[in-house]
Amino acid sequence: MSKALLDRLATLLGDKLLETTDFRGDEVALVAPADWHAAAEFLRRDEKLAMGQFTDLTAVDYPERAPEEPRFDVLLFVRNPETHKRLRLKTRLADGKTLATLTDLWAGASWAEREVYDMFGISFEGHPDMRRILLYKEFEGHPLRKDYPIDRAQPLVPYRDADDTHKLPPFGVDEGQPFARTDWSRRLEGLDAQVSPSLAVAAGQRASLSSEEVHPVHAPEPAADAAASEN
Amino acid sequence: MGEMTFGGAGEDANFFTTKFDALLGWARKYSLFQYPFVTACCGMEFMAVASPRYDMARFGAEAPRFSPRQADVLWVVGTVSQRQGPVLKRIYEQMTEPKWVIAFGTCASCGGFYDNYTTIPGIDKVVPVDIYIPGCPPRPEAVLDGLMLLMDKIQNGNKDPLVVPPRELPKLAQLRAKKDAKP
Amino acid sequence: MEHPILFLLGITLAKIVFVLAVAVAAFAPLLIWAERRQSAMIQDRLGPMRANVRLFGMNLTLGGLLHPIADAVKMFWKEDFIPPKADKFLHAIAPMIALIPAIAAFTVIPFGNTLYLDALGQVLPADGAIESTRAIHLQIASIDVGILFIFAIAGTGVVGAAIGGYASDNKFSLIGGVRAASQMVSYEVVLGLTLVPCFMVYQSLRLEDMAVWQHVHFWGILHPPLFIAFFLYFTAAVAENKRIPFDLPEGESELVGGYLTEYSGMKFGMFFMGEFIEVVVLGALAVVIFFGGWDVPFLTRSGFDCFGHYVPMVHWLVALTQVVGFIVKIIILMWFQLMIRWTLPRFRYDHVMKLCWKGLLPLALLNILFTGVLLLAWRN
Amino acid sequence: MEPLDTHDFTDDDTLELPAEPMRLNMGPSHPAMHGTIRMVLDLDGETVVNVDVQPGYLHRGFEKSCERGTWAQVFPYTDRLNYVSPMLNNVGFALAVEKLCGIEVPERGQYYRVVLGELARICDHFTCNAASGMELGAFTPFLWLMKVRDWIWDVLEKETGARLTHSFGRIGGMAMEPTPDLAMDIRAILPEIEKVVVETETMLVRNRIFMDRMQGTGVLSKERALELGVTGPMLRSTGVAYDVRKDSPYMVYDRFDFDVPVGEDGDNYDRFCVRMEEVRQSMRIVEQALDQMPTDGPVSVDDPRMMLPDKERVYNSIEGTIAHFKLIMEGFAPPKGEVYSFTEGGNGELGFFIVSDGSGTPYRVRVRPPSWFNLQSARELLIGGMIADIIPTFGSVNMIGGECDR
Repeated sequence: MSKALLDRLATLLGDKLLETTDFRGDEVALVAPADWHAAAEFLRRDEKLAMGQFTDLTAVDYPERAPEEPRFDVLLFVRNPETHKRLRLKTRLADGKTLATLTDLWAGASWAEREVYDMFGISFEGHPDMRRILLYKEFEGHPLRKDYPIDRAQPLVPYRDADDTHKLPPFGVDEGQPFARTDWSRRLEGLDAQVSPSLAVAAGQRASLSSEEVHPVHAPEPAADAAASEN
Repeated sequence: MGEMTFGGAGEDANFFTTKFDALLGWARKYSLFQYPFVTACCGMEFMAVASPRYDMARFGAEAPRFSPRQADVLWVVGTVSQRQGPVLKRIYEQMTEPKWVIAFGTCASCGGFYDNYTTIPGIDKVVPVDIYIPGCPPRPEAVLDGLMLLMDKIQNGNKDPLVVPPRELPKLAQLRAKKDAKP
Repeated sequence: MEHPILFLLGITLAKIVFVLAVAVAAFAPLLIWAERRQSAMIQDRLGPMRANVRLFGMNLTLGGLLHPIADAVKMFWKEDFIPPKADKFLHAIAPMIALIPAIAAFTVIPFGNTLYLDALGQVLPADGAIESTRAIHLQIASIDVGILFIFAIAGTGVVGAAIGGYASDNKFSLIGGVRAASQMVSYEVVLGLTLVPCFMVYQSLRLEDMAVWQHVHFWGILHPPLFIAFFLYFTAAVAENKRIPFDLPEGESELVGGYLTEYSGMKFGMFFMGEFIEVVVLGALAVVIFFGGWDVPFLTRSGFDCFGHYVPMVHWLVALTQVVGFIVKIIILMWFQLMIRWTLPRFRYDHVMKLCWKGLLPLALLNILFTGVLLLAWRN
Repeated sequence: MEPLDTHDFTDDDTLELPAEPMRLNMGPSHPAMHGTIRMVLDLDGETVVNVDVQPGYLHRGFEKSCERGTWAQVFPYTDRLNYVSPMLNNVGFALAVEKLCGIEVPERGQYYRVVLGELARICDHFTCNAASGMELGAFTPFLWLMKVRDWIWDVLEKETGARLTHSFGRIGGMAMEPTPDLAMDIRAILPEIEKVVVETETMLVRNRIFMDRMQGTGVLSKERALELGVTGPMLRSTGVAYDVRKDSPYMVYDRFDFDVPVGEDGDNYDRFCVRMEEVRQSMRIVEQALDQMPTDGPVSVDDPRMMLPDKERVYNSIEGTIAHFKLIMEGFAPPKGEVYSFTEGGNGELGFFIVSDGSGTPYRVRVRPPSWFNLQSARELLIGGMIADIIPTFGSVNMIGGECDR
């Protein structure tokens, strides 16, 4: 695919276009957060680009980049319904900063922005209805941030005390499926919290088993340990 | 097991209470109005259980009442998230006695592989459960097993929670039958 | 005809018991069973068939007939729930208001020809008056305005749904109740008007007279104006029954349970029964008005008389055949209603109203005009 | 008391009785809300004045869970995204990772994916239309279509081993070769399916009540649909012939002759009919794919970096054991980078945006759920309609909880 779209965007944006990539045919344009709305407006209104179809808006968290560099990537996926061309607009946003909303350009951005707010804690200025959408309002934290432990549940109803009724579960707390039935009360207190693997790497832990460690003869033993330490 | 019997022998002091309980159990087990609390994937298999091939209606458990007041058995079909928890609890409280709960599928039984911040690890954390049907999703045969297990439970007045046992391998069942037949 | 008062009382009681036994104790569970099995047949399923009784060593399932009985027994011992903020009195009486008028409507429905108790074993003459001191009309009460009585009493049943919806302290119930009230009020009008051509033809409001008229002439359905009237009446009757496609007050997928939402146990059962009995009542009414009531083709008071082939029958056999014929006709009509129930999707509220006021009502009025013109032309 | 004359009775507003709108909470446990959506309605009589659609009751942490395991361990989660057509999700994710790695699956594997995927699509459309019908009170067509779905599931079970959640896709191919009976089985059921489709259509499509309920309700305009990111049958019903299989053909879709059915009005009836017609088109694709499918050859790429070795090698050779062990414990590591890959799912454009940091664990898996954006449009479709219109509209939007809330 030619880079016609990116060239067109470069002429429109000039210096504001920080970087373009074309990895595996996905055309990506990087802009600063301040130019986010302006760049999106070009994508929408320019008659050559005419990205009339909203596709997606999401974010990626890179906690290891902080604090020197902005922590989040926010990405906008749009498509031209006539020429079937697609373009991805990207910006890098620091924690705590806000971004201009795109709901005035594509109405479809509304729920996507609410979801990004819910999952990453990035709020969008000018959004008409900035509420949590997938989680409940009592929820603390933003789960798709890498530093949110995956199993830190925040129950809305107190878990039932199994002693008060004759209908006991037929298996003990630790039995059943061990994958899901670890000691949830300890986990709720954060004593047995799992951390996302990428954070573990940042903290100096092994991401996974490296090939040097696999000794052909003793293969199973270190593997079990490594798997246990990873999770 | 579990049929209403008339004209049998064995009168004892509590003849009428026993008979009455038997009658009530019989009526209840063949008239299970269900409240399907369908949230997720298992709902597809739940539809299949109601479909012509498996036909849950054969057991008299066909009438879905979407008002919890009229339902006897609450089918929790699918994953229950933390956000859904209060809703489930409320529905259970709204049901009128006697009531039973079936945890349909692994997610409802113990959370399944959604072992994370948003999923309740088994609905027994919120409501008491009578029958656990394992499987992700369970096959309709397992669901029918679970339903029959519940019917037995109702007839016998058994209050303990039960798990649908895995089906025996046909080969294993044959071998066992052979061994039993020998002596 | 001079009867001792005790004899009258006994006969009336016997008739009441018969009607109750047939309509309530037998028809309603049968209908529920038929509904479940019939729907299963349409849908390639088997339907309920597991409930069994072990009776002296035999294992009886009766093709699932025991399931409705299990339902009834269970409902009696189900917790009776009253919403805390509900109007407790109204909440309690609403199901009765729904059930009792439906049963009461049976009082005026003739389920057989006159029965001569002292001539049971004889073959009666085909025509002419019979001298008998013990003649019984197979009808609980013979009222001059029989059909109006039915409309009046069936209209009361609506109040049950409306009150139930109002008293439940639930918004879904309220919407259901309001829908029920407006739907019934609208269709009551049409139901009445569709039957006006029948009065014009039969020249009577007594149901037993209508049956006799059809026995003497042809069945009502064979007369063109009444043929049209039947379809209008049947549509309105299905709507009056609150069954799919007209089950908006219940509207399971939109209003959860409509006016029934907050009812449990036997109160719910009473609404449920009331609905099924109404099906029977309106079916029976259609049979009496359009399908000759107890009339069986070619069966006269003296026996079968089919194009010259004459088979004499004793009086009790004739009476029995007529009663059975009446019941069979009701069953066929009910079965027809079941087929509709399982074939059509549900109306929307405004479409139902449109169908009533813009469709059925003008047609019913036109039919009255048509009947009048035909009758005038016939008599002149 | 003010004199009556001061009122202007020609104005309609003054004639209306003042009334507060009634607030009604529908769901999440409401028969028509599929258990996972809550709607807070403001009602004026039976008319919906305003509605707040609240998804999220089935949020299961898909994206977070994917960041925990290996790339291959994402497949079971994708099954449970759109659980009505799991195979399409499996293939969609596999294609995304393959795009990241720059590999292509052998031809036979591609045809196999197409065949199973189209069968899954038929199931998806059947389920949606059946459920729409059922919620309108037509219970019989629902059960007929469920019966047919079971036949398709039989084939899928024979191929994959599971009725519903197959987890059959692999990075670089499929888990197993097709069974020898594949073509025979499918050719046996397709004519039967056609019959039931015709039966169902005779029950519903020309039914006056059904048409009244569906036509003119839930109307979505073409421009609005594009702006809202609506895709799939819902977008096609508005008249936009956008189908990923035609516009950006992936796998071998450019070799098939099939039409993209489009509607005109964008109402519920069009959505229903578009889905019914797409079932026919899918059946055409399946037939052509079976004709063109090579009878032998590999289904998966021959690349030891991502494909598990044969069981025989695992048990008998030390290299096999190590390769197996490393693939299971450490996982296959795609190159560093981020790609967005999109396929035509059951409800529209199913996109996977994946970010790899070069390790065996996905750094981020973002799924672009078609139902999410389709459901977003529901608010506009519902306002101004009646309560009863919520049911067909919501049914034809075909919100699939697992995919929508993830």
